[in-house]
Amino acid sequence: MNLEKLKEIVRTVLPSVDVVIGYKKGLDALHPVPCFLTSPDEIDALVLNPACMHNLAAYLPSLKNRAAVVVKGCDSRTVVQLAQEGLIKRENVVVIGVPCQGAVSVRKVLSAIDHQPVIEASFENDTVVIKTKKGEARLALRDVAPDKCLACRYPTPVVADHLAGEEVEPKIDEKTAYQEIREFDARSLEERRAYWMAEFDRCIRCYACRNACPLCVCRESCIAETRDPHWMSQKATQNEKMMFHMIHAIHLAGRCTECGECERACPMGIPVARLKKKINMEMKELFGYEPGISMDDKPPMYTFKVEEEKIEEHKIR
Amino acid sequence: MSVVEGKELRIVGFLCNWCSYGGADTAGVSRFKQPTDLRIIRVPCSGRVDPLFVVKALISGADGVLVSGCHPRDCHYSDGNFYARRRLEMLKRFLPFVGIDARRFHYTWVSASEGQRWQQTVTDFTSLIHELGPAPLLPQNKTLPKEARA
Amino acid sequence: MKKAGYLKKQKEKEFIAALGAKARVYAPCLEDEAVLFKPVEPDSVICLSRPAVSSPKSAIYPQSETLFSFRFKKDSEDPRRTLVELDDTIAVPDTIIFGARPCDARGIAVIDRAFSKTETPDPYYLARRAKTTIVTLTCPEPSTGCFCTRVGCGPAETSDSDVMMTELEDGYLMEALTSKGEALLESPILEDGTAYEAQAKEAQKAAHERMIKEAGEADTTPVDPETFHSQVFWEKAAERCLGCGACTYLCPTCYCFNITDEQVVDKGERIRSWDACMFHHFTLEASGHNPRAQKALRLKNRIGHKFVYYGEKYDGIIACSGCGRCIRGCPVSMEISTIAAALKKNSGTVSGEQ
Amino acid sequence: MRVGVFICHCGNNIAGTVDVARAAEETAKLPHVVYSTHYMYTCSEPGQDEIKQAIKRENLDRVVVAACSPRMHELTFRRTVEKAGLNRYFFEMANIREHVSWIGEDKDLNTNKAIEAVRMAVEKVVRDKPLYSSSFKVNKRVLVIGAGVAGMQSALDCAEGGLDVVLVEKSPAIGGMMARLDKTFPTIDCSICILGPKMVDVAQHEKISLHAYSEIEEIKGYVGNYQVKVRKKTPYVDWAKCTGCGECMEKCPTKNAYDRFNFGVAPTRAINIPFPQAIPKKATIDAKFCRQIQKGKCGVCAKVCPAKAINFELQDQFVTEEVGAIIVASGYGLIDQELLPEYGGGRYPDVITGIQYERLLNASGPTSGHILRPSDKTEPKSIVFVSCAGSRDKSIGIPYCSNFCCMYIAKQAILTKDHIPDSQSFVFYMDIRAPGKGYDEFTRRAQEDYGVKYIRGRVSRIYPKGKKMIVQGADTLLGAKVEVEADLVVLATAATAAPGAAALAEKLHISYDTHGFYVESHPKLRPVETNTAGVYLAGAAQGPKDIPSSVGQGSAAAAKVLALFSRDMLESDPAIARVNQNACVGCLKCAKTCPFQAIKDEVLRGGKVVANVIETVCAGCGVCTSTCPCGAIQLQHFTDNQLLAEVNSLCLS
Repeated sequence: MNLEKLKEIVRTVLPSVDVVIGYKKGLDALHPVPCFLTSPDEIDALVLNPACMHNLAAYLPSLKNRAAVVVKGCDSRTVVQLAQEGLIKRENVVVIGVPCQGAVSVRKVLSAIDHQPVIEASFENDTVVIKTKKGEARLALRDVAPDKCLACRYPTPVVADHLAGEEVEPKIDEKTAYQEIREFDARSLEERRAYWMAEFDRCIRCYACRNACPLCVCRESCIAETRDPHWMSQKATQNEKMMFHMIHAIHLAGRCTECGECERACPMGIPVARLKKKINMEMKELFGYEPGISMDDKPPMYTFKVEEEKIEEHKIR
Repeated sequence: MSVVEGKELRIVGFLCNWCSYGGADTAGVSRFKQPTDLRIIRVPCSGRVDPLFVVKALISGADGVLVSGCHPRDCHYSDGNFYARRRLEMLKRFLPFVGIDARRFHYTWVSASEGQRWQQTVTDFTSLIHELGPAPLLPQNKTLPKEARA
Repeated sequence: MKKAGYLKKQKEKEFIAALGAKARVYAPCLEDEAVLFKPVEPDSVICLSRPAVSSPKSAIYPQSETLFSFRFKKDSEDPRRTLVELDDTIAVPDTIIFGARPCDARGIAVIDRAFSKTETPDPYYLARRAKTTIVTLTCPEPSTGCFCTRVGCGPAETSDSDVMMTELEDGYLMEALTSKGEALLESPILEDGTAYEAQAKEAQKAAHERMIKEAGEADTTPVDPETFHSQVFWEKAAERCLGCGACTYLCPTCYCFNITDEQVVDKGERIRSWDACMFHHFTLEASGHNPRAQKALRLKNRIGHKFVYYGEKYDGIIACSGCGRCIRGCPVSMEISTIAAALKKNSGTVSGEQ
Repeated sequence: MRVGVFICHCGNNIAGTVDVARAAEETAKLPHVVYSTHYMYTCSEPGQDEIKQAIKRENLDRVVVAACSPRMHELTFRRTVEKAGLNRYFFEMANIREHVSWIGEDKDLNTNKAIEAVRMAVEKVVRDKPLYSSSFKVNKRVLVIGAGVAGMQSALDCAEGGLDVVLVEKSPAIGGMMARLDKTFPTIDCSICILGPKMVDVAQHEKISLHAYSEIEEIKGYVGNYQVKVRKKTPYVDWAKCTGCGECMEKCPTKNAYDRFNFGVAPTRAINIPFPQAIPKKATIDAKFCRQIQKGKCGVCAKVCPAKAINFELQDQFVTEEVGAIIVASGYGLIDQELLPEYGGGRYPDVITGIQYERLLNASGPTSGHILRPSDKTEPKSIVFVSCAGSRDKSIGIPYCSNFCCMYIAKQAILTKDHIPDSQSFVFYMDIRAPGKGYDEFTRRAQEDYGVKYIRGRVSRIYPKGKKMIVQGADTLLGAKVEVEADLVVLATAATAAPGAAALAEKLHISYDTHGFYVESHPKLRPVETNTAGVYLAGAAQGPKDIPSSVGQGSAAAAKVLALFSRDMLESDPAIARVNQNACVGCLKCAKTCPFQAIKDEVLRGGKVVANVIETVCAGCGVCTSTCPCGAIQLQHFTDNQLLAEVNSLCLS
């Protein structure tokens, strides 16, 4: 991540686009926020650090104009996936890639500092320095990285018109990427059920996960809210909460680029990204498919093979 | 009126009109006896079966869900069951992740002439579901005020 | 009518259990990393050390409730005639909200007006409200995003609660503010609190000062009408908004709802559930037309409701208690405080935002 | 809403194991249901009248009939409610016969199940929307695939009815299997003598355009408007110039080419005209055997051809034909002897198949009608016919009867006696199936007048011994082992689906059974229709059948097409996908997954892109509906809300 290089790129790109989507300082140093630059005066307000978590590609489908967007490795997959599905036009987007060493989970930071209000935060190489009333805490980036970064295999954007920084080698292989899921799969059925029941129980159906998801493109037509079709009621019961999360996960089957925004957006801290990751793991096993890698791919749920090598007929017992 | 307590469990079947519904008809015409638990929803094609219907049924209290379509290559609409196969396979692998026993969901292919295969499928699936017993219910309204009308 | 008790910290659990024997107790409970207001159960871990993610409003105003249930029955003589059986009994348990913050209590006061000071007072809400006692904790420290003092509330504000509790060295001073509060303090577990009153006063004053230092004094400047009605202002303000309902559902003052009927074959319910003005569906009309089709207009409504419309109806009162939950809970850190401040200037932008 | 429920006894079929009176009583309690009754035979005329009267009397606006399978009578009752003034889609059927009364043994459980089936149907019917067909123009040309006797009959009947016919035949000559037969049972008519004139009619009919040596490459479109791409395979001979003189065949130095027409009874030349009466009488080069094509050396035929018709550079050509209906008469195949190892599996030259024997009998066959053993060209005196060689044999996956073998064996045995008066024929049979007019008399004649020895039993083994073939079997009537010394053995090999039948079915979007035979729409009532509108079946492509049945089906299919084309406009099935443009986000995943390419994008005023269904192309499968994440495209009559209501009625009530 190289802020100066980024500013330089934005300066050259800005005249050719209507808007540049980047990050600026938010309510504190741990909370940078998306910003929409239209004039060179605003360039100096740009920030770039491991707290820049938002997947800015999420804004692309709703933009009518030509835009440049700052993306990390994971976010770049979203650009590919959106273009592949025809939800954006690749030629309308200038992709400014930032190779990424891993981001910071605010939730993990707060947990590490016992939820003290943050007075100041700064970033040094692989350390986050947090000042609170109780003093200074130095946290290793690895310890406060969101789960998605610990399993990241695409730290360098898979697509970029400009690159703000040196390419970063992935630290993880394909096998370990899904380790977390395999471990969860190893739990008993009852345990898994209990786990999700407790997690879903907290859901307030605010749809932050859905709205933060760059690939949830139904927006106003989401079947969690419509009466025609009438898939769900507005009751705040376990049934309905679970149904909503199943809809979200299944609609992302073979499409989720694992940016983790759903999970980060959830105010209740429900690990919803795991659901999608599980399906992704299965998609990879069944169809050798990974979303958001190649522009020419077809999401596996929207195509088929007459002979499916990996699908065997199930026996009832 | 719902399932007959103690005798039946709730099993929902989604059958394509052209093959499996016809297969179930053939089984009927041949008087192939079957357990009575299954209730059949007729759809034009297994490709019409959104995996979410299966989820909806399971979440709403179905003890088992069976989807059956034409054999691969024999789809009346030529490709519908190919899509179904991918989507239902995805679902079958996903269900246990959230703690739903994948055995409670079965998908298969039965042609209009395979009355016997249909009988076997229904008999085996029903007996499996009885072995598994009623599906565990979801806890209702846990966080809500122990509500209004106790 | 003032009465004070002292709750030793080691007796906190015992006290809550005793309350639980009389009523349903809602308290901030630790769930994973999140602190949520929930009905206390024997294994609940109560966490008073930081503000809860969600507000306690759900105790009185649940996320969804059944207003009545119905069942269609046929006249046994004539199947052409359908009869409707209705069950609309309102049965409400006694409820204690334990460990609310003053901003939470203020929130409930805001909702109270909407459901009572109207031509059609809401029996469901009011039944629950009447049976609810609010025990509020003085806020020792401002949290990220807090700005209660700016909107006329404060960390030691007592006006909306039944009991005020203030954390001291090894316990809490519990001061009854209403007769409901007094009844609650009738407990052998509590010691006499008189001796701690001065100390608590001190702590409350300190908390107030810290908040003023952090968030500023009450800002009574009226909203600038020109800015308020500027499309450009709202478009800029809403630019990064994702249009989810986290802000409204976490908000202690938001009370908008939706009513839907759910029916399966012969049985059904009329359900009231939270709704959010940030949702597209909120104002979607049957014709398909939506008067608030853009998120900018929806944001204008949300902020307008809190800082303009509510006051127009209820004596200039601001329908925001400054709890900062919407700021902390927002996936893109939208700051209502900054937008509200910018609204009061005639600059036409939200550049006041950092 | 005012729903009427009609519960059918179906005589005792339903009422025997379902308490229909209780079902009517219970379903009367359902919301929306204002009338519920039970009736002995709801599908009968008085039964249908009862529905019509109830609609008027009770002012019903929706109807549920609980009876047999909707696959049986949905259409019947749709018409009934339509006659009473309701939209025909305001009707649902609950299947309480095939799915309830016939399969469940417990009357209480059955009755409960029947009530639930009605409850589901009521939940669905109250969500039914009125649907209206739209009409479109019909292209009154018909494509007939296969020019065997069935296809030719169809083609001629259609042409006589005034239709333009496109007839496609994959072999170089028309006539199919019948052209290879010597005589026909039970009249011993000369096969080619009765078929030949028909072949000439086909060739000369001004309404029939024939594509011989051609195959179906691709079919697009729908009933009334198909576009068919035909691959005209190259014969390496310019048929426009070829006069059929046969000079090339005479001079062709390759004398060991496989003779497809004669089923390899004797070899033929690399360039050949299949048989003397062939239509079209044109030469075709079998590229596999042609020296010029394989090795680039020869070209004798090109040199000797007086018409200069030979052209080794000729490529396959494609023509697109536009038609409104298709008759599939693609015929059948025969199993390979390899499947019958116990009979030698094709290793013994003197064990031949029925169709090969047919060619030996035929005057224009390779032996000019003399019966000669393939091994030593001597006249056989002892001939054994083995019926069910593969047929009715589950172990090789052919459980069915091949229909015509019993009869042709009797015929061949009779002809054998005519050809070689001092011969003795034996027939091993499982059952003699001779149900047609004059058939049983015919087989008796073989036994009684011609002395053919019929032995009831299966042949277990055939092996050579010296110059003889030993046929071992059991006589199940005597309960003894039998061994016959034969000079020649004729196997009545099982009939199968024609090679490539499945691939053709996929192009046509019609279904086929596990054996590859095409599936008719209803085995009793719609025997020549398929489930794809505008595609009809004729002949053995649907299942093994003899000549009169094939001809009958050919005419039946032609009658269906003529009836279809009697109208200028056709009505489309309105139970197709429809897009809610407000909800559609224009992701077009539906268009990507539609098996029929029936969905295109459309740009609305204001630039919004939405999906748009082409009504006449949509087949109503609903893949789009389960693909669309926001439920914006809904298959009418099977909408999400309808299926959800069914699920809810089962799971939540």
